[in-house]
Amino acid sequence: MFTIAKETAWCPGCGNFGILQGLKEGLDSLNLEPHQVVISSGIGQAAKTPHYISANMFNGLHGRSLPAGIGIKLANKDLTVIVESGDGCSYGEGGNHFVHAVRRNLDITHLVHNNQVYGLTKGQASPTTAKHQQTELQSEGVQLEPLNPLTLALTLGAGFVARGFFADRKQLAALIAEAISYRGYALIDILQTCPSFNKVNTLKWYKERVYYLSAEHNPADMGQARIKAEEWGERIPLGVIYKRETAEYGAHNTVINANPPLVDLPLKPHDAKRFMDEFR
Amino acid sequence: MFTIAKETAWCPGCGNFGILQGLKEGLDSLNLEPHQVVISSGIGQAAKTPHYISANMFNGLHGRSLPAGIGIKLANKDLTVIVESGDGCSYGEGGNHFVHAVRRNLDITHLVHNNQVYGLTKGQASPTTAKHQQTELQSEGVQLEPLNPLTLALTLGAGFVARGFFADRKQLAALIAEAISYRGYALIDILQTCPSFNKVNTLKWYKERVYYLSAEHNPADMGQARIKAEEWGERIPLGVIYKRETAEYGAHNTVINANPPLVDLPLKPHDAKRFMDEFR
Amino acid sequence: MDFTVLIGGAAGQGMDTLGMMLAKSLKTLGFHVFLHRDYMSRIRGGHNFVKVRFSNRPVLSHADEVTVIVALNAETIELHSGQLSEDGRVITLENGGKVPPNLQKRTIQLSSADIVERSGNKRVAGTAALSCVLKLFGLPLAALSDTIVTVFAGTTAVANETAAQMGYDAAETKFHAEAPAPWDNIFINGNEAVALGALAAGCKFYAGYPMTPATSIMTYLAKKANDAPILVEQAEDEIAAINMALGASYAGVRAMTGTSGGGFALMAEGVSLAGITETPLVIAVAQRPGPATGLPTRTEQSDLSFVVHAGHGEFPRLVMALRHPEDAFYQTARAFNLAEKYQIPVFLLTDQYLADYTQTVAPFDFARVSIERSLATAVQAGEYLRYELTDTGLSPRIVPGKFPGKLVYVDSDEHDEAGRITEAAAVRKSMVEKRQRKGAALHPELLEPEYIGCDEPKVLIVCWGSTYGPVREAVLALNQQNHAVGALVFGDIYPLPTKMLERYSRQASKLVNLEQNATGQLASLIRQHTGLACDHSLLKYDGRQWSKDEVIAALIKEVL
Amino acid sequence: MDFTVLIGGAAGQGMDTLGMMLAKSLKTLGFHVFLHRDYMSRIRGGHNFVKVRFSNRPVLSHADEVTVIVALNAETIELHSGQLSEDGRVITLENGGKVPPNLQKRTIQLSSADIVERSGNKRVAGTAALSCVLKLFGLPLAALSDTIVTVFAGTTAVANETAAQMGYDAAETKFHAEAPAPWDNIFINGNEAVALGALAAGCKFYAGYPMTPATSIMTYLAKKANDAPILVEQAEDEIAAINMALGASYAGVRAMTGTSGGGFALMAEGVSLAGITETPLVIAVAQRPGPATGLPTRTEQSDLSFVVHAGHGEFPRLVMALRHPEDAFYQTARAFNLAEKYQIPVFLLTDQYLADYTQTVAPFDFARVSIERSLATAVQAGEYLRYELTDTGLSPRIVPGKFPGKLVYVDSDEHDEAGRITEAAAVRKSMVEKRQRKGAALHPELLEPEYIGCDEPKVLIVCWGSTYGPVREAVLALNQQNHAVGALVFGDIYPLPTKMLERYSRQASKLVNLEQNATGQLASLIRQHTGLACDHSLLKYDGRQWSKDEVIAALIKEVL
Ligand SMILES: Cc1ncc(C[n+]2csc(CCOP(=O)(O)OP(=O)(O)O)c2C)c(N)n1
Ligand SMILES: Cc1ncc(C[n+]2csc(CCOP(=O)(O)OP(=O)(O)O)c2C)c(N)n1
Ligand code: SF4
Ligand code: SF4
Ligand SMILES: [Mg+2]
Ligand SMILES: [Mg+2]
Repeated sequence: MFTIAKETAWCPGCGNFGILQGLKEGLDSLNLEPHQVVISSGIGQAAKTPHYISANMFNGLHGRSLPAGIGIKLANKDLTVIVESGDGCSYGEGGNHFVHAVRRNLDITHLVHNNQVYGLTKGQASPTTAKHQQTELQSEGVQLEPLNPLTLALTLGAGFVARGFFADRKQLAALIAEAISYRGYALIDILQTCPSFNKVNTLKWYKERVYYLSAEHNPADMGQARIKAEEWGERIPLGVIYKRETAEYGAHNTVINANPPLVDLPLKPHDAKRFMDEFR
Repeated sequence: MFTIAKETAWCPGCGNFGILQGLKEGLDSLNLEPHQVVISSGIGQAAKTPHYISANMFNGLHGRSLPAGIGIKLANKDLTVIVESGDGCSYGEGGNHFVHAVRRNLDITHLVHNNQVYGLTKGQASPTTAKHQQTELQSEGVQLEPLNPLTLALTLGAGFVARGFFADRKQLAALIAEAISYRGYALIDILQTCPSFNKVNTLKWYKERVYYLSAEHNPADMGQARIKAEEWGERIPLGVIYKRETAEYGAHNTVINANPPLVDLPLKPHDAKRFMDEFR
Repeated sequence: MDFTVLIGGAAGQGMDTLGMMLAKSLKTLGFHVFLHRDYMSRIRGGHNFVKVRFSNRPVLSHADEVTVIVALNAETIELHSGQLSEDGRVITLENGGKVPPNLQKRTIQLSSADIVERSGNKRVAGTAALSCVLKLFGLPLAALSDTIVTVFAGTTAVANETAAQMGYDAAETKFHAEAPAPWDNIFINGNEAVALGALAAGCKFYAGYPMTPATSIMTYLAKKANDAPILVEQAEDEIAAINMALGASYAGVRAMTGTSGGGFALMAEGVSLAGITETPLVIAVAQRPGPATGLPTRTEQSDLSFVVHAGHGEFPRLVMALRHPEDAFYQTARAFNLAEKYQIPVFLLTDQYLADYTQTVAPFDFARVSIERSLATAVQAGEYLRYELTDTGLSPRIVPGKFPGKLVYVDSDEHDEAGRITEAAAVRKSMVEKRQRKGAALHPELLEPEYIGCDEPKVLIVCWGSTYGPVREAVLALNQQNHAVGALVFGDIYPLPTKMLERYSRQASKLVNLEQNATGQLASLIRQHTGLACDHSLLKYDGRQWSKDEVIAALIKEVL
Repeated sequence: MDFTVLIGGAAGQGMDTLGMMLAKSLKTLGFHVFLHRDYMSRIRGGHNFVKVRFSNRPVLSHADEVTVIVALNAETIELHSGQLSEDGRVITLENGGKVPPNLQKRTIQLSSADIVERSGNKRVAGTAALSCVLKLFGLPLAALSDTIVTVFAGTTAVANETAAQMGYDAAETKFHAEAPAPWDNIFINGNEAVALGALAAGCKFYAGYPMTPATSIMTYLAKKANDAPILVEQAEDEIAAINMALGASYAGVRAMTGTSGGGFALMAEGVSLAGITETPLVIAVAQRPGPATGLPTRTEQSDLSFVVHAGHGEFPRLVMALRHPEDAFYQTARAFNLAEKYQIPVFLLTDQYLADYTQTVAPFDFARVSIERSLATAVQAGEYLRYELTDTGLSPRIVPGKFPGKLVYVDSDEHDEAGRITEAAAVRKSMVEKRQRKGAALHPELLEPEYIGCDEPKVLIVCWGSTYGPVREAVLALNQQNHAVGALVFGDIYPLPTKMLERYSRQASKLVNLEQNATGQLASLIRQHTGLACDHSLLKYDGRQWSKDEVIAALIKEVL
C-alpha cells in the first residue's frame, strides 16, 4: 500500500534500501492509509527516503526535519507523523532540535538512518563516526568522541528508545510499527551501511556484532536500558532498549487536547472581536 | 586583581552578584593575570558578567558563547578561556554547541548561570525551568520536561562536571579554580536566583535543599556521579560530581600540539608556494 | 490643547503601570492619548521613562516638549528638565531627589513617607503623583479612581484611593485640558494590534523564541491561547520556530512566527524554504537597532534591505511596513490572505516604537476582515500535482490528509510538478519561471503609499512604517505654516508600489527620504526600482524615534 | 584549433578520474586545457559528465560543441550526440550501449571484455578510451603513459598501459591538434585557488560545515593542515563555524569560513556580529541554485543581493566576486589584508562552475602576495580602547593576551570606545558614524571591473564573477566579427566601483546585463548605485553555466 515504483538516487548496495523496505512494511502492517501519514525529512541520502514511498512528504532543510514534523503534528494531531533523516542531519546540524524534541515528547516517530558518516556530501565524519576513523576530511582520524544517540535520548527522558538494523527489514518493520503505535516521541536509531564512504561499519562488521535483545531484557527497567544503550563495540544490541508510558505532549496541552485538530477549526474573524473589546 | 569598579545592570539581590564574586575570587586564587584570561559570553543577564570583571571579553551572540570561546582557545592555546552564560543561552539557543563542545573536549571552562528562567527577556521558561512552573508566557505552566545539564554532560562524556551555588562564593571560587585547572572541557552549572522572575527557586528554596557532596563521594566513579547528577528535588548536591582525566583536544590535535599557539606562527606567503607546485 | 506628562525613574519603579493608569484615566475622560515607552535593556535600575501625551484631537506620536514631569528619582529631573515647557511643572516624590533652584518654584514635592503612612501601603506613592497630574490639568479625580478599581482590589485599592486623594489635594490646577466629545476608542499598542489581526485572520499556530521587541506578540497570543484557540509554541531557537511554523502551514493551519533582527537572521534559511516549497507564512520582524545585539530595547528601521533580500536564491515575497496600530491590525489580517493566495512568505515589518507605543484609536472593524484561504476544495483525478504549472504560477493547494488517495509532496530541492526532486534543466527553468510569475501576479495587490500634505508639494518626503505618526503631524503642521510639503508613507514596501511616487515626485522639486536608520534603505529601494534619487536624506540612528518636533526642525533647517 | 572531449556516464563510473587523466596528458603536451564538471547530487547512478576542452590558445570556459564523446553508457550518447560536431567521433565501451544508425560510422566501439581479458583488470577500459582519444587527435600515447605512472602503481599501471595500447591501436587519427610552444602552467580549479590564496595569506584557522560546492576548500586545506600548518575545524553546524572563526580572529589569527547559500543563511547573524564587533573575517560563499536546497551540485549567481544585505543592522562590508582561478587566488589573499585593515567581513563570492572547473593557468606569483596585518604594535598608556574614535573610523586593534595590563573588550551590544555596553544616544550615534566612516574609507581600495572588448563599444555587457570566461571568449569572437561589443566584468562588486561603468556606459548605446540568475541582481545593484538601468537582460537560471556559444547566440539574437 505504501509502495510506489520510483527509481532511487542511492548507490547499489546501500543500507537505505533495507530501511525503505522496513518502513513500507511497517506502515503496511498498521491500519493506515498513505494520505494519513506525513514524513518530514531533512537533507542527505537518508532524507530522500520519503520520495520513494507513498505518503505525504515535507522534505525540508538539512537538520530541520524535527521542527517541521513537530509543526505538522501540532497542526493536525490526526496525522501520523514520521520524522526521518540521517545521523548528520539529526544529531549534527539538527542536534538542538533533537535535544528539545525529546523533552517535548510529542507523538511522533523519529527514524534516524545512522550510517555514521555524511553520505551525500561525500564522506565527512558525522557525530556518530567512531573516534580515530579516517575520512577524506578527517585524514588524521576523527578527534571527537562519538555521540551515542540512545544514551542521549534516555538521559533526556525519552519514553521509547530503540535500535534497528537495515539488514533485517522484518525486525525493522516490526520496530517501526511499534514506534508509530507508541504514544509519544519514539526514537529508532537504525544502523545502516554506506558502502561508498564508510568502509569500517560494513555489513560484515555489523553482522559480527549485532544481536537481538532477548526476552529477558526488560525495556521498562531504566537500569537495564542504560546498560544496553551503552553497549557498543564487540556486541551491539538491537530492538527496543527502553519503553515506558509517558505523558504525551498533545494529550496534556489544552489547546490540542480540548479541540479537534487545529486544521479543522473554523476561522471566523468576528470571534476575535471580544479580545479587542478588552482594550476599550 | 580581577576586580574592577563597574556598576552592574543587575537587579538588587540577584544571584549573579554572588557568581561574579566567586569568579573573581576563583581567578584571583590562580596564578593568572587578567590579560591571560578571555571570557566569552552570549546574551542575557548572566552574559553581562564579563563586563564587570578585569579580563578580556568576547561578548558575542545569544547562544554562541561556546563556539566563539572554542575559536579563541584554538587560536591561542596559551589563553585561559572561560565560557560564561545563562541557562537559556547555553542549553536553549546554544544547545547544539553544548552537545558538541562536550564531545570536542577542548580545555575550556564553561560556567552556566542557571536561574531556570530567561531573565533578560522577562521571565519565559528556559530549558531548565521545572515542569508545570508558571511564567507570563507559560501561563498554564511549562509543558516540557526540564533538561538536566549534569546528566547530559555526563552522558556526552564530559570529564569534569560540577554544580555550584551562587550563595556560597567561597565554594564557588574553589570550584571555578578547580575547573580552570582541569585540562579539558569543564562544566559548572551554577544555581542562581532570579528574584525578579523566578519566584519558585528562591534563596530559601535552595537553602532548604542544597548540600555539599561529602568526602565519601568519589567523583571518579561514574555510577556515583550519575546518581548524584540525577538527584534533584528534595536534596540537591553541590560540588564536583564527576572528574576524570581525559584526552584534551589540544593535546592530541597535531596542528595545535606540534606548534606554538597559532596566533604566534609567522605568516610567509612564500611558504605556500610548494603547495602550488603540486599543481604543475 | 496638547500636553505631555513624562514619568521617569529606574527600571522596576513601575513607570509602566503608572503610565498606563494615567493614560487610561485620560482615555476614560475622552481624550486622545499616546503613550510612548523608552526603556533600557535591564530589569531593574538604569533610567526608563514613559511619555503620556493627550489632546482633544488625535495624537499620532510622542512630543519632545513635556508639560509635567513626574520624577521617581533625581536622574529623571536631570535628564528631562531641559524638555520641560516654560510653564511646565515637576512632581517629585521624596526620592525624586534634589530639584535644581530654577525649577523649585515649579515643583510639587509629594512626601512618599506621608503617603505610605497614611495609606498603609508602600507602593502607592506613584498613584498620588498621578492624581496630582490630574489636578494640574483640572481633571476630575474620579477618572483615576475608576482606573484604580479596574487595576487593584481590596485594601490595595483603598490605599491607592487614599494616596490619590492626597496627591490631588497637593496641587492646584495650572493647565486647561478639555476633553473632546465622547468617542468610541480602544487603547492598544502595535504588537497587540498585530496579535489581534492574527487572531481575526484565524491564525491557529504561532511559534517563536523570545526576543525584544517582538516577544509581546507571542505573550499576548499565549494569554488568549485556550480562548481563541491558538497554539503558541516557545521553540528552542528561532530556526525551530520558523520550521515549526512552516510545518504547521503545510499541514493546513494559518501559521505565524515573529522575532527581531538577530532571530530573523537565523530564520533566513527557513524563509528560503518557504520560497521554494511555496508554503504560506506570516513573519513579523520587529526591528531594533543593530548590528547584532545593538540596542535591544530601542528602535530603528535598519532591517528593510535585509528582509527584502533574506534567504538564498530567488523567490517572490511581500513585505509590509506597519505604520500605526490600526494599520498593524488590518495589514496583519491581509497578510494571511495574501500569504495563502500567493503561497509565499509575507513579512510584517515593525519596530520597537510601534510595537510598544499605546494609542487611542477607533475600534477595529472586524467586518472588514475577510478570510480568503485560497485552498483547492476539489482535486482532479490522477496524481495530485502540488506544483502544477499554471499561467499565474499559482498551483492548487490542498491540505495533506484531507483527500484520500491524494498525497502532498513538497521539497526544498528543485522539483517537478508533483513535488519530486529533479535536476532536469527544463523543469528547473519552468519552476523558476513559475515562481517569478507569482511575483508578477502579486503586483496588482500592492497598496500605494498613503499621501499626506498639500495638493502640490514642492518638497516630497518619502518614509515608511512607524515614522508615519511623527511625519504626519509634522507635515500637517508645516502645511499650516504654508510650507508646500507632502509625504508618501509606504506600507506595502516590497515589491515597491511606484505609481504615486512617480506622480508626486514629478510635481515636487525636492525628494527627501526620512528614515530611522543610517544608510537610507528606502531611498536605495526607490532608486533600485525607479531610478529616482533622493535629493536629501534625513536620517536618525540613535535608537530614539524621530519626534514630530525633530521632523519639523530638520525640515526647516535642512530642506525648506 | 579548439577541441572538446566529453566523457559521460553514471556517477561512480569514474568520469572525474578519466577527465583528469586526459586533461593532465594534454597539459603535459603543452595544451591549454579547461575541464568542466557537470554532476548530479548523488553518489552513484544518474548522469554525470566532464568536458575537456583544449587548444593551442588559452581556453577560459567550456564549449557547447563536442569533438569526441566518450560514452560510458548509452544515456551519454542519447543526451549528448546533438552536441557532436559534424565530423565528431564517438567512442563507446561495450556497455556504451546502442549507437544510433546515423552515428555508427563515426563510432569506435571498444570491447571492454577484450580489454579486461587482455589487461587482467576490470577497471581499465576507460584508459583505453582515453588513448583512443589521443590517437584521434594524432597525439602521442606517451603523454597518457606519463599520467598513468603518476596515478597508478605496479600491476595496475601495467594493466592501464596495456589498455592504453589497445585503445590507441583501435583508432585512426582524424583531427589535427598541435600543441603550442611549451609554457609554464598549473592545472587548478577555483576552490583550490581560493584555498591556496588563503594559505599564502597566512590563514591559520578555517571552520566550516560540509556543503557543496564549498566543501572542497575545506577538504584541500585539511589535507595541508599539518604541513601549512592551519587548523581546519569541522563544526557541528554553520552557526558554530562562523562563531568559531570570529573567536579565532578576535584572538588574533587570520580566520576564514566558507559555505554555500543555505549554510550562509545560517551565518547571517554572525556576519552582523562581525560588523558590530569589527572582527575581521573572510567568508567564501560558493553559490548554487536556490532557493533552499535547490540544485545542490549546479551553478547560479543568485546570492549576490543576499550576501550584500545579509545580517541585520548596518555596517560596512566588502564583497568580491571571483572571476577565474587566478583571480580567486589573488583576491583571496587580498581579502585577508582588507578584512584586517578595515576590521570588516570580506566575502568571496564564487559558484559551482568556478569552484569545480580546472584550468591551465600561469603559476601564481607568490611575490605579489603581501601580508598587511594592520595590527597595532604598541598601545597608549591607560585603558586600551578597542573602539577608539578616529577620523577614519579605524581603531588600533591589538591581540588579546599580548600586552600585559591591556584588555580587549568586544561586544555585540552597542558599546563605548572601551567596548563596554552602552545605551547613550550620543555614543550610539558616534559608533554608527564610526562604522560608516570605515565604509567610506574602503572606497579608494575598490578595484574597477575588468574591461574586455573593442575601444568604442556600442553594446556594453555588464556581468560578474564566473561568467568572466564565457563572456570574454564571446566578446573577443564578436569583435572579430566586427560587432562593437564590450564587457565590464565585476570582481569587487560591493561597494560597487562605478567609474568605468559610468565611462563606458556613456559611450555605449545599449547596456546589457548578463547573469546566471533569474532576476538580474547586478542590474539591480547598478541601478541602486548609479541610477543606470540596463536596456536588456540576458539571464540563465537552469543551473548550467552560460557557455561562450550561448553568449554569442543570445547577443546576436536579442541584442546586436
Ligand atoms: C544548512 C546546510 N548545511 C549543509 C548542507 C549540506 N549537506 C547536505 S546533506 C549533508 C550531510 C548528510 O549527512 P546525513 O544526515 O548523515 O545523511 P546521509 O547522506 O549520510 O544519509 C550535508 C552536510 C545543507 N544541505 N544545508
Ligand atoms: C538570536 C537571539 N534570540 C533571542 C534573543 C533575545 N534574548 C536575549 S537574552 C535571552 C534569554 C536569556 O536567558 P538566559 O540565557 O537564561 O540568561 P539570563 O538573562 O537568565 O541570565 C533572549 C531570549 C537574542 N538576543 N538573540
Ligand atoms: S553515499 Fe552511502 S548512504 Fe548515500 S546512497 Fe551511497 S551508499 Fe547509501
Ligand atoms: S532579571 Fe533576574 S537574573 Fe536578571 S538581573 Fe534581575 S534578578 Fe538577576
Ligand atoms: Mg549519514
Ligand atoms: Mg537564565
